[in-house]
Amino acid sequence: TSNAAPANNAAGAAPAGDNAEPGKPVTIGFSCPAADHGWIAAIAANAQAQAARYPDVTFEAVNPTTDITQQIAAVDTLITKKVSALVILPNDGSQLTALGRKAMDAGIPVINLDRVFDSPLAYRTWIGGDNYGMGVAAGTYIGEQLKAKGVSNPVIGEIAGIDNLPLTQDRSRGFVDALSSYGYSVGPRQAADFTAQGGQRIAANLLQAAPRLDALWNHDDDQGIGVLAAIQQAGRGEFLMVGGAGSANAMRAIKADDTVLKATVTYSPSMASSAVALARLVAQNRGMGDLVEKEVPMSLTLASATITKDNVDTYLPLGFES
Amino acid sequence: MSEQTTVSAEPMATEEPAAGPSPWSRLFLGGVGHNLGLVAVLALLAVVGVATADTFATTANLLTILTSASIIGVITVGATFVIIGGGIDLSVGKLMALASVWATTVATQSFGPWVMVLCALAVGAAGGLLNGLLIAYGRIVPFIVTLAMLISAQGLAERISGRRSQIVTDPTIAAIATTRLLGIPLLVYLFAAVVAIGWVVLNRTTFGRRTFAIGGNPEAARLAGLDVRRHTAALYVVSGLCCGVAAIMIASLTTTGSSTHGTLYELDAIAAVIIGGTLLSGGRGTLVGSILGVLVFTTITNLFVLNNLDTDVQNIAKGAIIVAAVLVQARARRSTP
Amino acid sequence: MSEQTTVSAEPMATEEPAAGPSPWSRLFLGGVGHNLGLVAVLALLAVVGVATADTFATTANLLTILTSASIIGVITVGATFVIIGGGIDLSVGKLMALASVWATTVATQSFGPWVMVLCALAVGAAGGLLNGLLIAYGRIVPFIVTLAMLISAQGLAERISGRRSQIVTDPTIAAIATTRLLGIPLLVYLFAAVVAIGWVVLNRTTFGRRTFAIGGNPEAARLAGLDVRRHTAALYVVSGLCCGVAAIMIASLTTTGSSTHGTLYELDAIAAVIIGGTLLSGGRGTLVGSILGVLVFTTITNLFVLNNLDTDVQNIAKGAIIVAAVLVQARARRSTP
Amino acid sequence: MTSLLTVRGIVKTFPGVRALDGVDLDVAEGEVHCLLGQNGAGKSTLIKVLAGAHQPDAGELTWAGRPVAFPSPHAADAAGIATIHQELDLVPGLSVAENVVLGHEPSRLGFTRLRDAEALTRGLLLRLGHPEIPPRREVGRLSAAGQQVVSVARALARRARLIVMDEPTAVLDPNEVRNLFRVVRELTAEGVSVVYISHRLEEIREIGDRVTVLKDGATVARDLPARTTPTAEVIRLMTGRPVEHAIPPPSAPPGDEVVLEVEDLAGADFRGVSFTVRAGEVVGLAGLVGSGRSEIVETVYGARRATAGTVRVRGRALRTGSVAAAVRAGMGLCPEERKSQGLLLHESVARNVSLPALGRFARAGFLGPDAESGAARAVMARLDVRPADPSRPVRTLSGGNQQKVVLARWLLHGGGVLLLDEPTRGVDVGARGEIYALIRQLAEQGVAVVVVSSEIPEVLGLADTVLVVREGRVVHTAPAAELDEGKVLDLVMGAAHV
Ligand SMILES: Nc1ncnc2c1ncn2[C@@H]1O[C@H](COP(=O)(O)OP(=O)(O)OP(=O)(O)O)[C@@H](O)[C@H]1O
Ligand SMILES: Nc1ncnc2c1ncn2[C@@H]1O[C@H](COP(=O)(O)OP(=O)(O)OP(=O)(O)O)[C@@H](O)[C@H]1O
Ligand SMILES: [Mg+2]
Ligand SMILES: [Mg+2]
Repeated sequence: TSNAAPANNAAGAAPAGDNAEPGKPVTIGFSCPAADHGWIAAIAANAQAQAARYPDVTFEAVNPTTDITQQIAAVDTLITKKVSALVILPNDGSQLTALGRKAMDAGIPVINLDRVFDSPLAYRTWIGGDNYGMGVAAGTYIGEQLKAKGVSNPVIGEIAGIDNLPLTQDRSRGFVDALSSYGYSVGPRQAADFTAQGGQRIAANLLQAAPRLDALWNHDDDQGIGVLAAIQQAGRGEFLMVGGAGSANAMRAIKADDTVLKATVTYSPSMASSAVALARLVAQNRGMGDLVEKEVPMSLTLASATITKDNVDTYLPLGFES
Repeated sequence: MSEQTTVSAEPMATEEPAAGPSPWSRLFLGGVGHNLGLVAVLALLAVVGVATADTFATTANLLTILTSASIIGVITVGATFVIIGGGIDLSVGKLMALASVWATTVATQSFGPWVMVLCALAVGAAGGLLNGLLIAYGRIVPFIVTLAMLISAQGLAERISGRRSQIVTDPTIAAIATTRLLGIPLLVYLFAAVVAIGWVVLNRTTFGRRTFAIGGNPEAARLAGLDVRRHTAALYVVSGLCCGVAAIMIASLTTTGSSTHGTLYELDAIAAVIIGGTLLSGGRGTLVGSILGVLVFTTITNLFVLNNLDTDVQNIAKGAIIVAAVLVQARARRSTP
Repeated sequence: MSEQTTVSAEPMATEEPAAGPSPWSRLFLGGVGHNLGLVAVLALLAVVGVATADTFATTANLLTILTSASIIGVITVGATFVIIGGGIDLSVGKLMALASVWATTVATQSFGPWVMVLCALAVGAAGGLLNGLLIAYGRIVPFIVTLAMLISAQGLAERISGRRSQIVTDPTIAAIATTRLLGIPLLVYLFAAVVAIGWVVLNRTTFGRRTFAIGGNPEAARLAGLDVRRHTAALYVVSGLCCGVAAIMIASLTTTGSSTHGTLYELDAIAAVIIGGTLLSGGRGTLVGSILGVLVFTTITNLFVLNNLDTDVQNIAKGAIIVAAVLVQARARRSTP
Repeated sequence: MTSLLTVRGIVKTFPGVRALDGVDLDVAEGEVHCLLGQNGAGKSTLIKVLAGAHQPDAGELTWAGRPVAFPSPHAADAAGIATIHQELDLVPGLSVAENVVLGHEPSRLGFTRLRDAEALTRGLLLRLGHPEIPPRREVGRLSAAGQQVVSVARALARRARLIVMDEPTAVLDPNEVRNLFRVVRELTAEGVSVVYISHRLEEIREIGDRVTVLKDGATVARDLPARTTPTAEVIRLMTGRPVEHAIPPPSAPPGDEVVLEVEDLAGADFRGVSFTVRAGEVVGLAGLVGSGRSEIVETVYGARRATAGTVRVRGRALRTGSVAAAVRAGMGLCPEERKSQGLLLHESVARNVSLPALGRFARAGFLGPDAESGAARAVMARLDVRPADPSRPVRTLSGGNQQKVVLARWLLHGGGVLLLDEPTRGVDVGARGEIYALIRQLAEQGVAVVVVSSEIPEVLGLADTVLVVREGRVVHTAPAAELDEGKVLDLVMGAAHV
């Protein structure tokens, strides 16, 4: 399986309450995209680590891939093996919908992680982050800060991730909506590619496009390393920057408070731990302990938190390494 | 090493007949015969598969391999024509993506499956034609033209799709990937049909024969009265058409049209063609070899999945296996006359 | 057109002197002269830049363009050697990534900046050497060998880095990207130095001139007593070394070593070399052209960002601009003697 | 005479071919030793062994009294053997000077000293009578003859004790041949030995001292005196049979029907070319190398764009710049550069022969397996292409047979106009006679033939009408019967001839 050694910062919780009791043994199949990014690496590591906490769970992770046809083939093998439940983070939700449907039809509950399938028939429960909310959080933070400084007509830049992904568009939409409630709008907006190299390249050029900036939101802390490098190389510092996702690096920088990065809005890979926990409950026909309902809910949207210098210590353990 | 250097520059041979019973079977065997090395590599991979994964030799898994091979396989058929004809086509993956997006817009889907198929084919052919015209009549090197087409097709596909995966709602198209005849997925039949047509055209028609001539010595072909430019342009249309067919197949398999389809297919297709024994400089090659090349790649991936290897280990191993496969293949070539 | 028809099959000319004062200035002017088309394209892009973005013509922006060009530029220098020598190197981007990862592991960084630089150069050279040996002595086509290297290097880089970006903590390496001399970033000087060395080696040394010979007619080169194999292997080492230099540069620029660096650099580098007038079949080309090709690509990206274009529109336009640039360039070539 | 090089029992096999099968050769110091043999006899293979480019399977070499082996071209070069190979062995993208010094670049610390190289080259070119070739010119831009001169210069630059020349005069005109021979005489006077290969027997007689004859990869006669051995005897040794190598005279006068009309044609380097060819007539184009003859026929054929003028076949004007149109109208061209312009070297003979007529063997575009091999076999038999196997790859055929394959192509296509550019270049005496006979035969069947040749006797012997081309202009047109060799030579040289 991917990242055999559980990462030391793997988010998650030991089972507690009723649900801590071992239930009937279940096998949980897991599939996610191949990691070329700290966030996804953390997803795989967290899922693995969470499963290891349950004595009644056998964890079957298929090898991660970036090729959609490969992921289809891999998940197919899990369906053929008749695992008790599936946790799937698809490369592309739409493209795996048919397969999710097939698993559900075969009686295997599917926990759809993060990138959502097109049809509710294709999953039992969806758990994921709130991309729109992330944009809102970033926009709100920037709005508050600029308002407090009393800036009028601020130049607000945005460096998105891969523009081709729906999640990028959701984030941008939330950002625009939140800013507009302060009467602000987005100035220069460019997309990078979730890599440090792309972040550096786009940021270097974007800083030329905007000789003066008041704020910059960078969607992703991994590419943020490159963005910060470019900012430093250009010798700029007149603006404040907000990150995204919540990497340990970004949190350390926020804590040190020696760069333009003043906050980051989370999109935590801890969701993978929760997804495995949910898969176990669903497979064992249990509900969520603190809820009244006897079943696990249909959908869980995680809130995006804004991490600043003030609360960074609480979140540092959940930060993922780039 | 010695004196062989003089001739070693030509490591490959065409489907040129050795000597055998009927001319038809001769030619077919010729295709396989010159690829004995690749067949050996495939056999070796199969042995490794059986040894390491109990599910490898199941019918279901073999069909999975064939289905995985089908889309890149169809594209490779077109790539084989282009490369034998002395060109190169980097745009295949994104032309397929563009065709898949165009064929699955809400507007197109409202006209039903036939229009979707026609749309995909038309987009593929039009992209190929533009490639072909710029190369043959604009006299720009194929590498640049098709790279530019790759980039532009990607952009256009993003534009049309609004960067979202477009869902295939048409039940007929969606059914292509799920239908089986005699237990074999329809996609595999489609793949086989494209290969068969490609083989006949390449080996049994004047068009195919002229493709070899133009790739082998364009000046001699021109002086023999062939319309080299028109033919060159036509080769890129063939490649584009294959992308159109592949677009329908991938739309059905993934139930989406998306600008993210087909990324890096160009390198995979070219690699399969070359491993299959076609000269990158044109003039010589076999379609059978290219298809074997595709199967080698797909089988490697399948083996990795069955053995649940990490991506990083997969990649390290894949590079080594490719080099080893080509070495085996070259050795086999040299030892057969 | 005139009598040139005889030679018009060869669209490119080397840095062959027209007629001029000293051989040095002759050669250099030759390089630019034959690339007048590209210079015109750059000028055109600059005009568009000034017209559409007020910040385009600032020193800071021009330096940004040069800095962006520096890394892919260094890689393109190596690629030019390989392509003029009749080969191709698809592994450049991922060899750079591997070198950047290796040079920035905690262990390597603990030895200080010189060891990091040495490590990057050694990894690059070793990868290049392996490429070269397999191609020259294993007689496998370069496309396959370097594609396999691309895949394996990617895997190894992922393995070593654990798929995480490794932060550069060494202050000396980190300072490379932030240091300026006379207002110009050190990276630009590095780029200029590599180009200058490459130019001298290619045009003024026996090694360089033999590279042309081996790419232009390997059999003739062999008959002239050159050790074609050793030289071919050496060309890939040169390319690997350039990747090593680029690895240090990108580690400094992004403050990380990462397996995600350099994705698709191989296509960018080859495209720049070809746009710059080097024949993909080898034997003819200019380094100046390749560098102009890199600058065209970097300037296009800069223009897009300054004008805040969407990615999809960027892509559509980029493809069209590339084709247009090559057409302008070809026209200019044909009209100058 | 002391022996410089002794070759004994050399055997060399290629997959499926025994190219050398026991060759003996003795070369003395300061002599011109001629190597004769039919196409495919193994001459080039032998000299590649001497040059270290091929390793023999068996046999011994003795060099200056000591047994040697040449494991690489570098070793032969170091021993003092320089070779001018048959296929042009230059690098087109490098300058003349760089080609001349390739492998021996004057250099300091790895830096080439270009000025030294250029000075050396200038001296050598002057010695070869070609001071007009600039040392900095890119070799690819030189004419074939110019490139041949550079090859010779390169061999001279080595200061070798033995220079091997494989058909150096194939692309040279008489004037340049004379220049080359002068240099060869200077060399031998200095004690340098020369191994000389040519299919032009009169050259052997002029320059050679002794002759060794190869047949089917083996030495059949050694050390014959070059000047006194009767030509017929040499030919009998080479071919194993007596061969009529004279050009057969026409048996009937040409018809009256005008098949090809060229009117006021102009191209990049020629102007005002007009001529007509009647059915059964052979028109010859004589001229110096580079005078523009190839360009004229290629323009007539549509392979180059004409800047003015018309070409009519049987009264119908052809679309300019379209080879396809010319081929449809029944024209065929055997181009000057057989390998690069005429043949698909890796394809079978049948596929080469059928190329222009392919459509004829197809039904709705579909070809049966080996559809055309029967027809190909028939034309091959008519031309006596050996071996008579249509499935053999063309590259394994000898030069003369390759030329016949190109002819066979147009025979099969069967048009009324045939353009032949240097049809006997590099072709041995035996095959040469057969090609002459074939041209005659075609003419008698009513084909209009245009022949370009640098060998004046050939033009005079074959043609009914001769056009003399100089610097892109037709300077004289006359029936062949009214001309003789000296007169034509004067005409082609023009004022330049003193
Ligand atoms: N590299 C090779 N591979 C296979 N066969 C070869 C090779 N080189 C030469 N031969 C064959 O060896 C034989 C001798 O060829 P060679 O070129 O030595 O003849 P030649 O006497 O030089 O003829 P010509 O007068 O036409 O130049 C021919 O049958 C030829 O086809
Ligand atoms: N020394 C030279 N340098 C450059 N170009 C030359 C030279 N000699 C001839 N040419 C070119 O060759 C063309 C004429 O050659 P062409 O081949 O038509 O003549 P030819 O009489 O057939 O001679 P050949 O026997 O070489 O074919 C002209 O376009 C001329 O520019
Ligand atoms: Mg020969
Ligand atoms: Mg000529």
